[in-house]
Amino acid sequence: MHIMEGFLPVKHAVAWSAASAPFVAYGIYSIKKRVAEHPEQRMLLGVATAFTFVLSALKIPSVTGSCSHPTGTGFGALLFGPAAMAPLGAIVLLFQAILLAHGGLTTLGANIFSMAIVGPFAAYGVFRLAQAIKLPFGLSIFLAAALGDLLTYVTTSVQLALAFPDPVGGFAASFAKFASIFALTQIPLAASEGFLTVLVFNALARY
Amino acid sequence: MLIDQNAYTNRWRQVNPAAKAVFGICGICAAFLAGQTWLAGTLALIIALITIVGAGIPVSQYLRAIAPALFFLGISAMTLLVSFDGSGITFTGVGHNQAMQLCGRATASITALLFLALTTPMSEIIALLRKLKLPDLMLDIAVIGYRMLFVLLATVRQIQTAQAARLGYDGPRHAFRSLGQMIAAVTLQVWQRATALDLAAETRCSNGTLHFITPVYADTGRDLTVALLGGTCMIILTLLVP
Amino acid sequence: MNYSELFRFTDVNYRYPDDSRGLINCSLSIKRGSRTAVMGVNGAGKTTLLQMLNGILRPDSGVVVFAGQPLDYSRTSLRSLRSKVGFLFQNPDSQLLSASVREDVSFGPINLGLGAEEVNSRVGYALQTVGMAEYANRPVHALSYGQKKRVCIAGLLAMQPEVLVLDEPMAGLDQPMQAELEAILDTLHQQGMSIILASHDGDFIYRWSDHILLIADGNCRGNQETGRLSSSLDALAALGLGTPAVLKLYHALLEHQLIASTCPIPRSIDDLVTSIRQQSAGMRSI
Amino acid sequence: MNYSELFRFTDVNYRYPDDSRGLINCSLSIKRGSRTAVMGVNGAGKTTLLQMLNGILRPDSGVVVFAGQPLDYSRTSLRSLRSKVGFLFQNPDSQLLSASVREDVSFGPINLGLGAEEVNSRVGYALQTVGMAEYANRPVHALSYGQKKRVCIAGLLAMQPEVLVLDEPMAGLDQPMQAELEAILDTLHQQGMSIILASHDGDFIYRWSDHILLIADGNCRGNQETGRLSSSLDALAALGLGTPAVLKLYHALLEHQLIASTCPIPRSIDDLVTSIRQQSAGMRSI
Repeated sequence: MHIMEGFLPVKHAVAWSAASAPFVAYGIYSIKKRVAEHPEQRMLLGVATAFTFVLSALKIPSVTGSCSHPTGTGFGALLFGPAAMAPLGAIVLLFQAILLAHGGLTTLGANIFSMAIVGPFAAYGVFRLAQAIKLPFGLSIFLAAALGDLLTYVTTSVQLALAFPDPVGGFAASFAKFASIFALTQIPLAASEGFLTVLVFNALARY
Repeated sequence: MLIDQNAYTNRWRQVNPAAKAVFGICGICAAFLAGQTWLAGTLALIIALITIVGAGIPVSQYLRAIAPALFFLGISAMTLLVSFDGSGITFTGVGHNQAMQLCGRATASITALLFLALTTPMSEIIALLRKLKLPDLMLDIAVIGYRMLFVLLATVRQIQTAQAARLGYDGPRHAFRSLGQMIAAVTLQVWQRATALDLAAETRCSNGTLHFITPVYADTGRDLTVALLGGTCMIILTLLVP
Repeated sequence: MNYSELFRFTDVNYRYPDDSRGLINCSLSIKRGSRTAVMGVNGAGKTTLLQMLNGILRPDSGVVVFAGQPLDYSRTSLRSLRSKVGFLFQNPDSQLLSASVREDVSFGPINLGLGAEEVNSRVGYALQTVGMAEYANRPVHALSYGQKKRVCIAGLLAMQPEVLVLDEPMAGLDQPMQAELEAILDTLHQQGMSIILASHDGDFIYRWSDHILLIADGNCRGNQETGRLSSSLDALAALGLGTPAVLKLYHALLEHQLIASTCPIPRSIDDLVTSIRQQSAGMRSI
Repeated sequence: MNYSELFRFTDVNYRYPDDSRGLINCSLSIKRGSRTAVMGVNGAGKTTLLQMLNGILRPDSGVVVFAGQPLDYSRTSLRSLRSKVGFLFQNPDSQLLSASVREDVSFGPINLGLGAEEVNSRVGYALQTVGMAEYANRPVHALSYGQKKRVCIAGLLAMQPEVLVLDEPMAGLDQPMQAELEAILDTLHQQGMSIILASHDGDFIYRWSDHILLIADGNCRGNQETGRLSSSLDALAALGLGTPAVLKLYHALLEHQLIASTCPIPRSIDDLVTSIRQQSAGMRSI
């Protein structure tokens, strides 16, 4: 779930943009180096951006029977590395804002932070950790994709709770409120995404 | 894609994208400056009318474009209205004011974003960002990304249709399997297509960056002036009302 | 069970979500056991029509009847339709997704919920029929374009359909591959399968089909026997479709009395060559 | 500057990195100003040969000479070659880089370092030539397959090449679109452009080309004038390529003396029909 245009107060919009900027800048720096060594990577990153956009438009059945859209960020981070996902994700979020009115320009920074920074880095970190403690490959992939998805939504809940603290219970109550709406309902969907990502890697391994 | 289609066919297609961006950004600024909900609502109405009447976007398509955002806004606003205080759920006045203000701001802001999105093709937005000196590499990725998303979208639809024709989506178990296979197949295509595009660029004497010609817009001066004037009017209006 | 009418469309209308035209008030009938060719220029609505036959597209209004049963697009109705109507898409790469040929052909039977043994025997038989048995364990991406098309057909045959619907099956195939595919279609037809295909190759359609469905700008122009096509050449021209080359020649030869008016209307250049040879032989024997 | 020999291959060998065969000891010569067709079944090496002409592939051994100059595959030599030899890939979706038609066509000329005014006028002229001027402001994803192909050609023409190399240009196009593309190629050829294309459609090649390069299993079987093809039908059959339909008929008619032996060898069914009509008219006037 993207935070829509105009939803965050000015201070928050600016702050999240400032928080995302160094990651995007570092991401650009890192892909610049890649492209300098392998010029054909320019096209690859472009097609990967398109693919991330298309993935996020897919409907996947959830274990609960409802349908959801995968974030695809975990999958992307595992294929292209988490650093590259910040600039790629930024472009995808810009496309979604302008082509689908999904998300927005003033909330671009906040959405980049949750979807293109926290999600990918969490997925990648979980994967490396799981591999380090010698979990099976499939389980590592599942945990990476599912937790990457889940942490994205936890981040979104934090962002909303910070912007709109509960008049009675403050940040904590507000976080509980948003988390129960966005993150909790996301648990089965995160499991679906994790499961799907495992299937994709299985299929890829067979080629 | 509905918004994309309108971006190419609307009446203001030939207006300089810089002018449209200026007006859209002014609209977003005004949305944030509008203190009162009714004022933000009026602003939203004005911008929507300008888009529909001025750029000639059909009302039905406009509503279809804005509906998902408004639906999300509705749910979020309800969340703000509700409050937990240990003993149970209550409705608070503070939450009510906050929610109303938010609805106004977000609605006005989304109409301003839609103004730009419905009148300006993505290629021209990217070209505009290039003039604003954003990193070439980012914009090259955006150019290819925008071009290829339609190609990949068509591929995904084709594959899913073919799978469905062989009963691949008959029940969630089959659906998961088919989806996994489809994503894996398209993932492999990502590399093949990138290689093919790189080759095609090479054969056209590519020197690395994807530079293109920028279209010449008639009446750029006039359009920019009108956009600036209109945008400033919106901002002043919101500032004048206490 | 054996309806002589396979499909009937009554006033079928369809528009794509992007508002582009699909079919307009289309009514038609397709016979069981026929070789029906849907003929029209690109964008005329051939693919739209074909996709209705497999329930891929659902009419905005109007009725599609399959084997006497109107389609209601429920899950069970679609399941039953799709298990009886195999659909070959134009691009084999969007159909072949598995790593190996065998795995891909088994996709349909597995979705039908068949047991492993049955699936295996069907896969073997289907690959045999299209002459790809020895490629069962090959990776799909190592196949040529024509081989991929044959594997796609095997994937459909493994579901043991009654009808085969093929969208531009000859596109992208060179002459020898086209001949092979035509032979496969002939075999299947002889085994009693109904075959419906779309093509923009007038010469091929004229040679191969027994019924032709003309379509232009989303309008179905009726179903006629292929043998009668020679009397509606003006209609073809009006639709932007050229006259089959063999008919042009036949008429020129007839007009200038170079062949007898008793000469049967040829369906292919080879037919015409044979007729010319026979005619000469006949004259010599007199 | 005006070499009558455009390309010369001497003992060119090429194997793909995955060890599949490309070209074997291929020697050939292509004339400037010709319409040369590379003919062979799928997988014979047509695309490999064409890609050598643009420096996309580099021979493992042997020499490719362009306009009297052996290619040395340095950056400057490739750049100069590619500014003179335009290459049309089979799939337009892997050739078009920008979603904006105008932008895409401008890509080549911008890379040549031309000024904005010159680029603009070239883009306009190129789109005009392929009949796509009114589509300049449309997005590529709203175009049909045939229109995308024409935009690709415009992208090449805007670089003002001397040679156009086209890989299976007719694949996927229906009859009217094929006719349009053929007309575009005719115009370009009349303007002095050399055109080299690969196709597996014998009838089209026989009608259109003035020189034919036969290729089979990576072996180049020499370059011959299309008019002389009728004397090497056995060679065609041996390569798995059918005889052009019109030649089959012509020979049958000739054999049975239904047409005069003075009748010129026809290049298309339409040619033959015309000959028949003229012959009858001639007889009547006597």
